[in-house]
Parts: sequence; C-alpha cells; structure tokens
Amino acid sequence: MISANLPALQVIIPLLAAPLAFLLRKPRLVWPFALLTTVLTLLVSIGLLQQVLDQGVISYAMGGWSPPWGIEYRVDSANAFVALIVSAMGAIVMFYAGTSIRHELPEHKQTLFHVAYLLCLAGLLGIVVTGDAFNVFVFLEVSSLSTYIMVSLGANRRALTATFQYLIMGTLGATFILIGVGLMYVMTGTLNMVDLAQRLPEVAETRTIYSAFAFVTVGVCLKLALFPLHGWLPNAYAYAPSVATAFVASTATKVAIYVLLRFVLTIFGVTFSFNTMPLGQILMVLAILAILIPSTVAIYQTNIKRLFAYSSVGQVGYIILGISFGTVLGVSAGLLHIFNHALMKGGIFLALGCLYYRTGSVQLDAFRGLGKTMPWTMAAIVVGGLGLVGVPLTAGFISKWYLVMAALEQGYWPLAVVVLAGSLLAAVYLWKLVEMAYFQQPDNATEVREAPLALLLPTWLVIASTIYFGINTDLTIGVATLAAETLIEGVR
Amino acid sequence: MVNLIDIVLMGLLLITAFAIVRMRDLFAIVMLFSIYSLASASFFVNLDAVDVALTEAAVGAGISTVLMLGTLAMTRRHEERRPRQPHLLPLFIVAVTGAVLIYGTLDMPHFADPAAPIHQHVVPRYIEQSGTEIGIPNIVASILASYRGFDTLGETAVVFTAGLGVLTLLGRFGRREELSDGRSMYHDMILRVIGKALVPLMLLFALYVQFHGELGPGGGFQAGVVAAAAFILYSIVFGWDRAQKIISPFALNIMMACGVSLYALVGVAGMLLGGEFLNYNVLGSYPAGGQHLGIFLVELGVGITVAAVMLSIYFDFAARLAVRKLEGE
Amino acid sequence: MVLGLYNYWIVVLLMMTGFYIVIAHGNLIKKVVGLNIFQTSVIIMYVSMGKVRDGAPPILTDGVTLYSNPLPHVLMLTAIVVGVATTALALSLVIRINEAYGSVEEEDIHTQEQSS
Amino acid sequence: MILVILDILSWICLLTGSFLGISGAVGLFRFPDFFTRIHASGVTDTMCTVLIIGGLMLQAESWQMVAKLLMILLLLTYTSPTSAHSLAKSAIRGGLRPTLGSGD
Repeated sequence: MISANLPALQVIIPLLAAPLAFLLRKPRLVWPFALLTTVLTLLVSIGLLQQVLDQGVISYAMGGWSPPWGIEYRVDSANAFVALIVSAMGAIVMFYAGTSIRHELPEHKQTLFHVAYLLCLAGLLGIVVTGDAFNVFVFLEVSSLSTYIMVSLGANRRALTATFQYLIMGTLGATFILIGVGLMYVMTGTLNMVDLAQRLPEVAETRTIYSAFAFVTVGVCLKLALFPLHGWLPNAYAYAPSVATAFVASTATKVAIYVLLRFVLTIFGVTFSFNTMPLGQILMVLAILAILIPSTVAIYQTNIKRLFAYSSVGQVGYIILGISFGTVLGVSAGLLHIFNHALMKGGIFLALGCLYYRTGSVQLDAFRGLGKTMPWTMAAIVVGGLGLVGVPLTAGFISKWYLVMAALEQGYWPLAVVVLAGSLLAAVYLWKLVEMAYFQQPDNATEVREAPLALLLPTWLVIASTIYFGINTDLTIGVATLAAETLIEGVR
Repeated sequence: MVNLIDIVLMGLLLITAFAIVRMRDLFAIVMLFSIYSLASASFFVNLDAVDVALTEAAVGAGISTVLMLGTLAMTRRHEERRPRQPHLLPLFIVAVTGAVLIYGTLDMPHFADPAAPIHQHVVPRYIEQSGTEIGIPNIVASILASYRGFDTLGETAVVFTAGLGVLTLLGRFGRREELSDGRSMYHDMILRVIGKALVPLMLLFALYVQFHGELGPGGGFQAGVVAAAAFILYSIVFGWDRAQKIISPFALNIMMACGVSLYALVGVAGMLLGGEFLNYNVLGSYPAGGQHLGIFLVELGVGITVAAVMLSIYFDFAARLAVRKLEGE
Repeated sequence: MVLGLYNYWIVVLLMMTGFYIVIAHGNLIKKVVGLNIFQTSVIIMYVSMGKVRDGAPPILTDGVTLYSNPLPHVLMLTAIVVGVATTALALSLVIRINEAYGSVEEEDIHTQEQSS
Repeated sequence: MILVILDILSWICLLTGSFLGISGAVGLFRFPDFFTRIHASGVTDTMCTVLIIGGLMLQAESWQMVAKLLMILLLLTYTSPTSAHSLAKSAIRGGLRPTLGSGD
C-alpha cells in the first residue's frame, strides 16, 4: 500500500507534519519531530526514484479522479531527480537547524521556524511532483509564503525590507504564471500538463498561446532569479537566518528552474519553444550576462553571504545556458548543475552558518585568520568555492565540462570562453576569502573556536558529497541524461 | 440589460483603480480598494460566479480592508512623497506587459461564447456527472472539495502559513495580560447594543454558509471568514481583551492546526481504506455517501482553519496596536 | 471582434493599473493595495472566461441545462484566498518595517540602509 | 392587472429610491462640513435602501425571495445608522467641530 501511494506521501508527510509540529509547541520536541519528518520524506523520494527507474512514469490520481478531471501526480525521472535533491537537502539542513536555530532565534520563534521549514519543503515537493498546471501555482504559494517567513526571521532589520521586496517580486511572478496558465487554459480547456501538451499543438499558432508562453516564462524567470529579474535574491539570502539561506539557496531556485523546464519542454514542447518562439536566443543572452555581471558584482561585496548570493545568480546563469541549447546534452548539463550547485552552495552557506555561530558576523573582516581558528569550516568554504570555480575533481567541474561539451556540440565555441571567464571571476572572489583567512593573522582580542560537531557534520557531509560526485559521476550523469531525455521527448 | 450592468460595473472599477493611482491619502486609497473589491464582487454575480462573489466580498472588502486599516493605524496615514518624476521605466514595463496581454486576447474565444474550448473539454463531465458521482447540487463545491480537492488542501495550507507568518512577525507572545485595549468602543451604548444584536446573527449566518454550501453558494472559506468577521466586530466593539476571553489565542493556535490536519487526515483515511489520497468514495458504504461525508469533513476543516487564522491575524494586529499605545504613553 | 473582446481589454487595463501601482509607487502600503488590485483583476479575467451566454450559475437546478463554467470559479476561490494570505503577510511586514525604520516610504528606507 | 399595478408600484419605489441615493451622493459632495455631509448621505441612504428593497420585493417571484430581502433590509436598517453614528462620534473625538451658523 505504501509503495502505491508514494507520490502522494512525498508531499503529504511534510504537509501534515507541519500543523502537528505546530501543536507540539516546545522547540525541543518540534525539532526531533521535524527531523524525523524530513528523513521520512527523503526515504520516500529515494523510493520514488527507484520506482521510476524500475517501472517508468508513475501517474497517481488524487482523490481517485482520473486526469484530466482530477489532479494528477505524475512522476518521471526528471522530477523524481529534483525531488530527491530537494528532500536530501531538506533532511541534511534540518539536522543542522537543530543547533543553529537554537543559537540564532529566541525560543518562541524556533517552533515557528521549523513549521515554516516543513511547509516550505512540502510546497517545493508539491511543485515538483504535480502534473497539474494550476496545482503548481498553489504549491508555489505555499513554498513562497513559508520562505518569506523564514527570511523575515533574520536578525538584521534589513531582513524585513529584503523579505518585503522578495514578497512583492515573488507575488508578481506567481501572478504572471497565473495569467499564463489562464491563457493556456482558455485555449485548451484543460489544466493537466499531459493533456495540455497534447492539446496545445492544435492551437499553438495563435497569439494567445504566444502571449501565454511569454507570461509563464517571465513569471518563472522572476522566481528563479534570472539575471535582470534577480533583484530580490541577494538581500533575501544575505539577511535570512543561516539555515534558511542554506535551504532556500539550494532548493527554491532549483525548483523554479525545474518548473521552467517542465513548462517549456514538456508542455509547450521543444519545437514550439525553441523554433516558433525565440526562447533559446533570449535565454542564451541573459545567461551570458548572468554569468558575467553578477559574478563581477560579487567580487566587490564585503558581506560574504551576499557575495555568495550574487554568485548564485551567476550559477543560475550556467544552468540556464545549458537549457538554452534545447538539446539533450545541454539540458542534462543544466540538470547536473542544478544538482551540483545545490550541494556546493548548500555546503558553503552551511559553513557560513558555522562562522556566524562562532563570530556572529559574516563580514569579510570575520574571515581574518580563520584558516587557523576554524580550519574545518574554512576548508569547507574553500572546497565548495573550488567547486564553484570548476576545479577538476569537484562536482562543479563535471557540470561545466558537460556545459562546454553541449556548447561545442552546437558549434558555439565562444561560449566556452564565457564559461571560463565566469570561472575566473569565481576564482577571484574565492581568493579574496582565502587571502583573508590564511594569510592574515587572527585578531587576538576574540577567542574563536571551531564550530560544534552538530554543525560541522552536516556541512562536511554536503561538501564531501560534492567531491564524491566529482569523482564518481555514473549516478548523477546517468540520471540527469535520462531526465533530460524524458523532458525533451515530452509526452508525444 | 446584463450588458449594461456589466459596463457600469466595469466603468466603476476603472474609475476606482485610476483614482487609487492618483490619490495620496492612504486612508482614502484603502477605502477605494474596498469599493473596488465590492464592485468586482458584484461583477462576479453578474458573471454567474456566485461563490467567488461571496468570497471576494467577505475577503477583499471585509478582511483585507480591516487589516489595511489596522496597518494604517500603526503607520502613518498619508503617502508623503511625490512619486519620483515621470516614471518612464515602470510605465514602459506596464505598457509592454499590457500590449502583450492585449495581443494575446486577440485570438481568444469571444466573451461568453458557449462554443469556446474551455466549455467543451473537462468541464462537461463536472456539469453532467457531478450530480450522480458526488450527489450535491453546487458544482463549484463538488469540484472544490472533491475533483480538485488537493488544490483546496494546498490552499488551506497557504492560509495556515499566513497565520503562522503573521504570528511570527507580530507575535502575540509575551506580556499580553497587562495589555488592555484603550481603543475599545465599549462606552458607546449604541454600538454595544447593535453589536450584541449583530454578532449572533453573523455567527448564525456563518453556520448557514458552512453547512448550506453544498446546496447553494458557500462553503468553508466563506463561512470561516464570516465567522471571523463576527468575532472581529465583537472585538472592535467590546475590546479585544474581552474577545480573547471568549476565544483565547492558544485555542486559536490549536484550531488553526487542527483544521488543516483534519483535511489532510481525511485524505489519509481514504488512503488507509484502500483508495487514493483524498478519495472519499471509500469512506462510506456507497460512493456518493462517502463523497458526502468526505466533503462535509474537509469543508469543516477549511472553515475551522480559515476562521481561526483570520481571527488570529486580527488579534495579532490588535495586540501590536495595543503594545504601541502602551509604549507611546 | 471589439464587441466580443472589450470585456477582456478593460480587464487588462485594470490589471496594468494595479501592476503600475506596485512597480511605480514608493509607499509600501500603496504597493500592497496595488498588488491586491492586480490580483483581483486577474480573478476578473478568469471569471470572465467562465461566463457562458444565457448560462445559469453552476448550481444544479431542475430544468436548467446551460450552466456557466464552474472550473474558473473554483480556481479563483483558491486565488482569492492565496491573495488575502499574501496581503496579511505583507501588511505585517510593513508594520515591522515601520517600527524598524520609522517610515513606510521606499526612499527613506533606502537612504537609511545606505547610511548604516 | 394586479401584476401591472405591482410593476408600476415597484418602479415608482425603485426610481424614488435611486433619486434619493443620488441626492445623498450630491449632498455628500456639496454640503459644507463633515457632519452635514454624513447627515445627507446617512438620512437619504436609509430611505433609499428601504425604497429600493421594497421595490425589489414587489418584483420578487417567491416568498422565499421576499423573506431574504426583508432580512437584508433589517440588517441595513441596523447597520447604516450605526455606522453614520460612529463616524460622527469618532469625528468629534478626533477634534472635528460642526460649522455652526449660516456657514459664511
């Protein structure tokens, strides 16, 4: 019975656990409960991926109403893969949250944070596994609202303005998606993704569908912080509590990218998106700008969380660059980078959380002599940073390698130069930290010790996995290629 | 005739929207927004969307306006600054977006055209079969609670999240005992008498909307909002410290969580009895009976959560106001 | 065509008014109002799509065969509730911002953030 | 025959009600100060709703409809004067004083 209901359980477990955790009230009860929930969710998503790889696409009819009348949960290798990333990061970060949140938030807010975290996890997973275009909007709002809550709990008052800006931009993005879905619905009469994909070609050559395409794409790009629409991201990441930054940075934009893929490739179809509409060209230009400009801005940041937030905007550029080719190789490079970047950036933000735990600051000054005082934390940042640069033997290298291959396959060799330039910029901002940490003497005034094991353990688990997936690439590349094929072939 | 009403209402909406752009007085803006909401609710009735109209009137013109007024009471009333010079960039973005949308409407099926694809696919089954499959007359309620019941669970979760968020931001925690609400209108006899008469009527109406939702317009959301409005009225007239004696914040928290859990647990029950998640057919001895029970329970869950969250949000706002007053003195 | 679509065009105009308020005005409360107008207008758009000429409200009644489309109504019930949830959260953020900065004007807040 | 009379009556009610409503709105704009303004709108509004709902009752098709309209009327006769009252009261409390005398 459990195996038949896995798609529903994937979302239901965290969704039901959230109000129950709220009823428990006491943080010392809530955290273990939430941790248990996230671990169960992770197990479910592992099972789900296994099931998809064994049996192919799973279709689950919510409420027993067959699609397109009811809401369908449709799991294929692409969303099983993304769901695994989300729930894995969800579980690891939740383990870390126990110590970090107790330190950063007053007691009565800890419970609220954990509940919001569970809701956010449920929302993100709901977006990923659903096969219904409107259901995406509903769960997008569940995850967005809970993200706003988590970000607003940051200690600095600027967390509030950052959240407000995030809320405005996020709501605009969601409303754009809603408009786009509405226009698609009015032409086809259906909301089910598979059904939409089958019925759209008949009406694809209409101005309404062109307009729907524009609205959905712009709305999702707002959510995934593609370069000129990234305004909300740096401050939101910089001022959120450490746990929230690590979780949101490694999952939320990734899920938004998945939504883009799902809409553009599965629903509208590759031919429509890349031949009828000039999506490939537009995304490619924006991706190049995203790789170059925010990475340059990152160099001048003194708040290191903000630095890595800008770096995230740049890394999103790589993923979008892969997608802009519209080929199997390109999309699988993008998916690969979704996975690898989730690990690297998650690990780095967790390490920054360790730093904040000990020093109460993430400014550049706090890094002075950190190589001596907090060697493990600093090493984690460096290894994660090397991944961002794309040094061989790290996961980042693999995805960039594939990206360059995909570019060369299309004959776009100048793009290889852009990727290289992006890596150089990443090396520059990483060097800033390394110089401060290893070549400067620590202030003697403050005694800084290494972070507690409860924080270091999850951090290093993530960081070590970036190395593991940089060496053993069978699993990730296999699944990413399979997922890209599924997405591009679509349902036709 | 219907067209004429349409045009008048749309004209009203346009005037209100433009007035909001031009106005600088925030209080007037909020009241205009309330009018906008009410006008659109009337428009929905004209478009046959009675359920949507009821919700929009209760939520947009009711709760949203109350919350905005509460915010104004805590901030300042006037929009002080002139917007920075001519807004070329925003104007440009808006013009482009609008143009794309207008362009998109050009190939749309005409307004109210019965032959549009939207009326030919998927929906016919709801209209033709829901009477036998679900067995309740209100098709909107059938779709909301059963065919697309999972959306509604998500939506209830959104409401719960909002309650959680306002609790996090404005928190009722701490020294609420010593706070009392100096702003209460308890000493105004007319208000007291009318309030006493109205509150029970409103609660009765909420119950009617809740349980009559299967037969006519209504359902958990609308009922929840109306019930919350009744308590808000009580709290405005008699002071929120008195209102909190009737229904304590602690009880509200529990209700908030219990409503969502009830909804999700009904779904889980369907799963345990061998169906899919939220499959109500298996809940009863025959499918339509199960549907009936399922819809009743989930609507109840929605109603409880919505009422509790709306009231809780209002209490959070009111408590904040009282704290500010205390600190101001 | 004009007669068949004017309804949608007015709705687009309403939407864009709301959108303009959100992106052009610096007062946070006004932004929230604008956001609400934007969302309400999207709701009007959806509900307009569901209207069928001479249709009845979608509540099964004996002797009536032509009903307006109930599905957009269901979707928009969800959207309204999502809208009020967002509004509540946004307004409580405004209150907190006002406490922290003493202003709800974007420019004032920006100057304070630059100077600090 | 009786239907025609009912129809005429109902239209008289509706039109008078609408006229009162408009006159209230004009008063709201043209009267000199806050109190006279809410006086204008408050007083005419009450009669206006009574007439309009009365007119609608005459048009109603079933007793159920009449009962519902009656309830709406009752509700409005409760709330409309109360809101005018509390508006005036809070204006007084807020320091607003009526303009007395001839107004110039």
